[in-house]
Amino acid sequence: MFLQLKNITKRYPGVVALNNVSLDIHEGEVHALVGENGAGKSTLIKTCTGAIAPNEGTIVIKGQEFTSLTPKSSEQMGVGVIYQEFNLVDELTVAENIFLGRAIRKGFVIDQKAMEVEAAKIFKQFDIKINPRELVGNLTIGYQQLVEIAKAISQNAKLLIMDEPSAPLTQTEALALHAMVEKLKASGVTIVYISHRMDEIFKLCDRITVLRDGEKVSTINTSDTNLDDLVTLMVGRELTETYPDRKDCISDEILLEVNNLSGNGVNGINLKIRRGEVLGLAGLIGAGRTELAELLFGVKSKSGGSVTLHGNEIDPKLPKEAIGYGIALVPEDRKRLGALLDVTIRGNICISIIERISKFFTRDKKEEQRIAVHYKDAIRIKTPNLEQKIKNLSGGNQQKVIIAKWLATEPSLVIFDEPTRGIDVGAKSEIYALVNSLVEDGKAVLMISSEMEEVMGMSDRILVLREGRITGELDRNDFDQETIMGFASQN
Amino acid sequence: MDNSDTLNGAGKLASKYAKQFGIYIVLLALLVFFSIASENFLVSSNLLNVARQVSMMGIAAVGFSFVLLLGGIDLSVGSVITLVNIVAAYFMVNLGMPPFLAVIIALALSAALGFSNGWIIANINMPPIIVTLAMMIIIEGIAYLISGGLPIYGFAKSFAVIGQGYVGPIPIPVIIMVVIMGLGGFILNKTYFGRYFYAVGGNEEAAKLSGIDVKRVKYLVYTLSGFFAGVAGIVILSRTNSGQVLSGKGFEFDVLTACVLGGVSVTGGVGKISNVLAGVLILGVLSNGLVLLDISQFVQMVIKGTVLMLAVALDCLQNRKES
Amino acid sequence: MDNSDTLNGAGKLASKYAKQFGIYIVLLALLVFFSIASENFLVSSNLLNVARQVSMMGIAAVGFSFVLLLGGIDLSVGSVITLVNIVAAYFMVNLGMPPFLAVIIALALSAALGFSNGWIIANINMPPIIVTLAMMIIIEGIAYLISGGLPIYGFAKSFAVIGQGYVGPIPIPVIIMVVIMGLGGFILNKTYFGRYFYAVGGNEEAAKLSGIDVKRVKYLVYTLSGFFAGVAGIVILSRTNSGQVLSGKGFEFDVLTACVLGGVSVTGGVGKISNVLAGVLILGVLSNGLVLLDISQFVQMVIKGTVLMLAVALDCLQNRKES
Amino acid sequence: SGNKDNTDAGNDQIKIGMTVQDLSNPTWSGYCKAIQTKAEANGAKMSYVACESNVSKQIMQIENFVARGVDVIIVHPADPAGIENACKEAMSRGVKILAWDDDIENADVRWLIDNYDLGYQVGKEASNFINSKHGGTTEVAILNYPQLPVLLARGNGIRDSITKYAPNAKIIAETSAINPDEGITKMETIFQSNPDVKVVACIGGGGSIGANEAAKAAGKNAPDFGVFAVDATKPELDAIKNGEAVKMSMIVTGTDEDVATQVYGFVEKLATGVEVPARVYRNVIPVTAENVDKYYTANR
Ligand SMILES: Nc1ncnc2c1ncn2[C@@H]1O[C@H](COP(=O)(O)OP(=O)(O)OP(=O)(O)O)[C@@H](O)[C@H]1O
Ligand SMILES: Nc1ncnc2c1ncn2[C@@H]1O[C@H](COP(=O)(O)OP(=O)(O)OP(=O)(O)O)[C@@H](O)[C@H]1O
Ligand SMILES: [Mg+2]
Ligand SMILES: [Mg+2]
Repeated sequence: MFLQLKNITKRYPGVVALNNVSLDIHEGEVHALVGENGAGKSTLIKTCTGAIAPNEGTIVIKGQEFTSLTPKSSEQMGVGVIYQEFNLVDELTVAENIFLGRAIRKGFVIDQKAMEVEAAKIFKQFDIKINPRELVGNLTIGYQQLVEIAKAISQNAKLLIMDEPSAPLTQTEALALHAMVEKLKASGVTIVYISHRMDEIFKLCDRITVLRDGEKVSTINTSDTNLDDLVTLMVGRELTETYPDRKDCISDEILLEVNNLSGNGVNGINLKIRRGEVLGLAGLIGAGRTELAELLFGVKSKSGGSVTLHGNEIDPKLPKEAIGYGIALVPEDRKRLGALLDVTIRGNICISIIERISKFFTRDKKEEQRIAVHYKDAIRIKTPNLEQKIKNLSGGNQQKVIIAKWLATEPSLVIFDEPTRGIDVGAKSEIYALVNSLVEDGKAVLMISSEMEEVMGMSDRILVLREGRITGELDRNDFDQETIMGFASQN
Repeated sequence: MDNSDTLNGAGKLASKYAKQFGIYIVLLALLVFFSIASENFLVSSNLLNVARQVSMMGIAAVGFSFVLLLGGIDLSVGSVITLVNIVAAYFMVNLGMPPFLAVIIALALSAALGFSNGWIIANINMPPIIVTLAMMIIIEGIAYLISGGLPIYGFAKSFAVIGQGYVGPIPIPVIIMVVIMGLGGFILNKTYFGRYFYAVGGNEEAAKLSGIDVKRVKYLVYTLSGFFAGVAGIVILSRTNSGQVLSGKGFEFDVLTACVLGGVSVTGGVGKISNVLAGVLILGVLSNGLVLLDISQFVQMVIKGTVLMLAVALDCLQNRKES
Repeated sequence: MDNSDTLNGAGKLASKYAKQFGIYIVLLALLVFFSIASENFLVSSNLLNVARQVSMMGIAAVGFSFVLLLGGIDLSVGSVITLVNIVAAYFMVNLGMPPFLAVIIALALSAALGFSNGWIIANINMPPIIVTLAMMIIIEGIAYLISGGLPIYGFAKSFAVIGQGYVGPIPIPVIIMVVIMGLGGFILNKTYFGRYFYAVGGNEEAAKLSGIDVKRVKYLVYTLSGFFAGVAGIVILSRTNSGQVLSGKGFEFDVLTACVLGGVSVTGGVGKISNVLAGVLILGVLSNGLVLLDISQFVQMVIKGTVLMLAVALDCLQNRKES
Repeated sequence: SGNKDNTDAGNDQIKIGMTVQDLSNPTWSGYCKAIQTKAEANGAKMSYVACESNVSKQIMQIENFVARGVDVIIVHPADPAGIENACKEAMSRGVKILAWDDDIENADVRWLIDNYDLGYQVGKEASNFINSKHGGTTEVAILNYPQLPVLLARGNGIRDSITKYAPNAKIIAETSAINPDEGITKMETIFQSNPDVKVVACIGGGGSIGANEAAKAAGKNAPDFGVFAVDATKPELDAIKNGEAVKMSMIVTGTDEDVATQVYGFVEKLATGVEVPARVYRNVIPVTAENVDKYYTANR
């Protein structure tokens, strides 16, 4: 037994994040932690690393009992961790980040060279191409995640905790990560693995612990369960199919036409979306999908080509103008780009329309309230109170609030950029249902996703991007993972 | 979860009230203390005095708290006051302009200076503290250049009304302050662009993607800050009846202190005008009360610094407990 | 991808050099300009003068840039200088202490004041600008209380050496500055805790979770800021031979300006000492050169403000292009 | 005036409030302290504040003194025109006003000094030195402070008088210096451009002390090098005594005690309703090596 949690309770003002949770982690196993958004997974592992102190309960590591751990002491006990939020310092080099807090030094003086050499060794071991002297801020998200992993490995951790390590990764990068996990396991490292991606849970993990609303539901052997049962344990009810059916609602009317669009890292893009259609955009990270969305939404300006909406050529210079044309963008980074965390749910839902519904600059609060209530009910945002700040909601509900904000603008084209990243299975299927109802309503949807299953499950048609260009187009009947990967990574 | 949320709601509410009233409790405590300690304090003429004394700060604090809400700062407030003083005085005295016209021009100038701050901050992406510091130095230099360092005085009698007149027993500067604070509260709570201040201050990137023209919000906020500073400058000019190169010196720190005492966060996104008023009044009451008690000016400095430190510390500790 | 990364790397490198030298190019341009415009400028004794005049600012700028790296600010720097002036003078003159002891005590005091700033900022979680503003007001009050506003002077002859002496042709303050800047550079680049400044300034949460004692880093940085301000205060005292309540007034803004000119970001995480030196020198050369050219004081203000604005704007535009 | 229903023993005690421009200036902190000492010795109560040359602040201080119920306010105006109304209001509430240095309308006594004339006297002394030591031709630097109106006038007086009485002297620099540090910095720079400068005339003691230190450091501490100034602060007197560069500093009225005696005399008369002249002019005395011992006993 490597790690034992005994009766852990963690309370935040008004929330019991963990309620009397006990858990054993066996030496050498890969142990999955699953549950809905807000179930308490991250909180639980933070108590193991000393990032937060539980209100009650004890933690036993290798037989040694702790009531108050610190990040330092857990590290000394051989616990390494990759947190859900990035914990890198952009301003420091890769090597310095890997050795942050444990710099190789002589007296007060650090030894940069030695750290670079050590870092290079780790990268070599796992076949990663990163320059240890590069500043972390200059790396893409995928590479940053690899640095995080290298950082945890460099501690020679006996227990490695990974909180949604694959969330920011594309399929290929995720596969590399899986290989790494298996290598580590083979070398005797114990692993706790948190993920919302069910496929990797079943692929990698020996045992699974399910949390729901801060309580442990059960711990089971992977071999004793299947997807449906696990999902039922997680959400506490039976879930109908993941990708709900939708009526065939594609009309002949072309809503958006893009001709030879260039700029912001994309080149010569041609595409058409019809009313009632879900067009999927697949590709690896860095393929230029978000960049394309930014051009359409007026975040960045184009350098050439044209965009036609409803038959009129448009050239939005600001998101504000794009919204005016009836375009909406649900951005990929919810916390950084989507939510006004300190503002209420109502405020968030109404922020894009308050100007429109104001009279003589003065807000119409009744109307704001009506709209907020309407969308809360329509897409079932789980909150007793619209005056809650959005930061107090779970990830899935935050995402719904942001979608509600866009629905309130009554758009004709909705762009979803990684709409279900870090969102639990239950909330996922609700968001899919929402996408369906949008297209059934005669709107068009452009859906960017790095989850292969998701693009294939939801799209009527898929465009594949690579290095800023469209490299392939597939109709629903031709959808095939291999083909798409081929387009995305061909040379 | 529903249950805990309600609990949460109730706890938040209580804590919200404590927070909302916290600053008023400090103010009340000061009022009670000085009323007991000095017989000259709780006299209507003295209280009106205090109100008049703080009114300039109160006027400028409205624009300043907008800037803080946006996560910025405006160190040029004091120098704008100075320049408005000098320019309005110059126009009235040296160019013989009627007061009304001189005031309009000076206010337009102050708004333009504020706009310049906003423009540079929004377009060059420079840190507000640097932009407004540089602006402060430049504006001060210009004020000295225009006036040659000499006071400019000898205005029409009518001009003195703004700063020295009364409506009934109420000094006109106090009325101006109340109107502008009301306007500030209205902008923040009732207009859509007031909401934008919070949104941009809370998360600029998200605000932009939500369809807010962030640059325009910045132009507006810094323009308002300049403009309200200009109004304060005109009141000061009329009150002192003489254009002075030092009239605004250091004013920005008094205003910053008042806003922060009033619970406006210097990191943006949090604050409300009604509490800023309390912050302004605390500073005024302290200044007045300590003089009434005959506390030496040096000790006064120590006390004021300590009150600022303690009041904000209290606020921070409370916030920390809350989250 | 590898390919574009390399390209990216090369571009970065070029731009990095441009940035690194940018500030030196400004400095060089000023040097060339003043050398041509005034025959008295490019004279070794004048250049040594400039070096001596900026040395106090340079000394204080080391601690100040640490604070900025951490994402903080230290408005109390000027007041610490003032208090160190008054206290050291008081100990030497009124208590008859030997200079050496008085200096040690005054420096310990300055470090203690810096530590207090750090402690409050780290533990109460108050915004640095408020903590150090309140501290500034309090310290100034105390300096007035000790001295009654009167200058204190009449030190032992030996004390004058620190500020007025020479080693060969080099003024001692310049040597002190060079040593402290060297020390600052060493701390930032070579020591593990120096790297912590960047880590905490860049991402405090990450630093904390990596086992860095963030509070201790804050204590250290603010203590160093106080201490170096104290050293600057001692040099000023020895140079003027008289303890004055105004000796540090407004100094923090000169130091802030120097650091920012030297490319230290006010939002934390970015900056290096060698460029701060250039920033300090630019300010010194400007002050000296403009006087040599007999430019009026008022025009000087406008020029200085404009240089600050333009230099930082350039830096920001360059950064923006880069990203 | 004030609230006389006070049950304290000293209910007839005279209460005085004094507001000056700047207490960081030793001249003013010296005067204030001396007057306070004098007042307390006579059983009166006196408190003083500085407005940092900011009129609005001074108006506020006057209002607050009135609210406190003082009998007499001594005001050293940040700006004469600016405080008229506040003084008028104070007088209408029965408070007496003593205006220091400025001839304002709303005051009971005006204790006057003509800053232009004061500067003029400094210039005259400097000119005498130029004429006797340098045959009327040398280079002269003026350390002024145009940022403050009164000092601007003083600086102008210095310049005009040197131009008149030493017409062949060359004024090679006019630059501002209010405190010793600025004085040193500016003089160092001037020594660079004009190493032959022999005379420095300053609007105040801060600049002159700085110039003195700079001259010492530059090895120019000779009998033919002269610094002339106003204020007669102790460091200046020290320098005069020790035969350093400072050769003369103007003292107004006399020592701090002299000032306090005169001022408190007016205050007592005002408070007790005794007639005082509306305008009193102060005399200016140059302090040089000859008479320095007489003033050296001053407490600052
Ligand atoms: N610092 C905090 N203050 C208040 N509440 C918190 C805090 N951190 C977490 N919570 C709450 O505790 C609960 C558990 O959160 P946690 O982050 O552990 O969920 P999770 O299972 O990791 O969810 P996800 O899958 O979205 O990452 C949530 O209700 C969350 O809102
Ligand atoms: N559109 C918005 N943008 C930013 N913040 C908002 C927005 N709407 C609401 N909020 C936040 O929600 C809180 C309450 O908002 P709002 O003022 O609309 O509510 P209210 O109940 O009508 O209150 P009041 O009567 O004080 O205006 C505010 O303090 C603000 O922080
Ligand atoms: Mg989590
Ligand atoms: Mg993307």
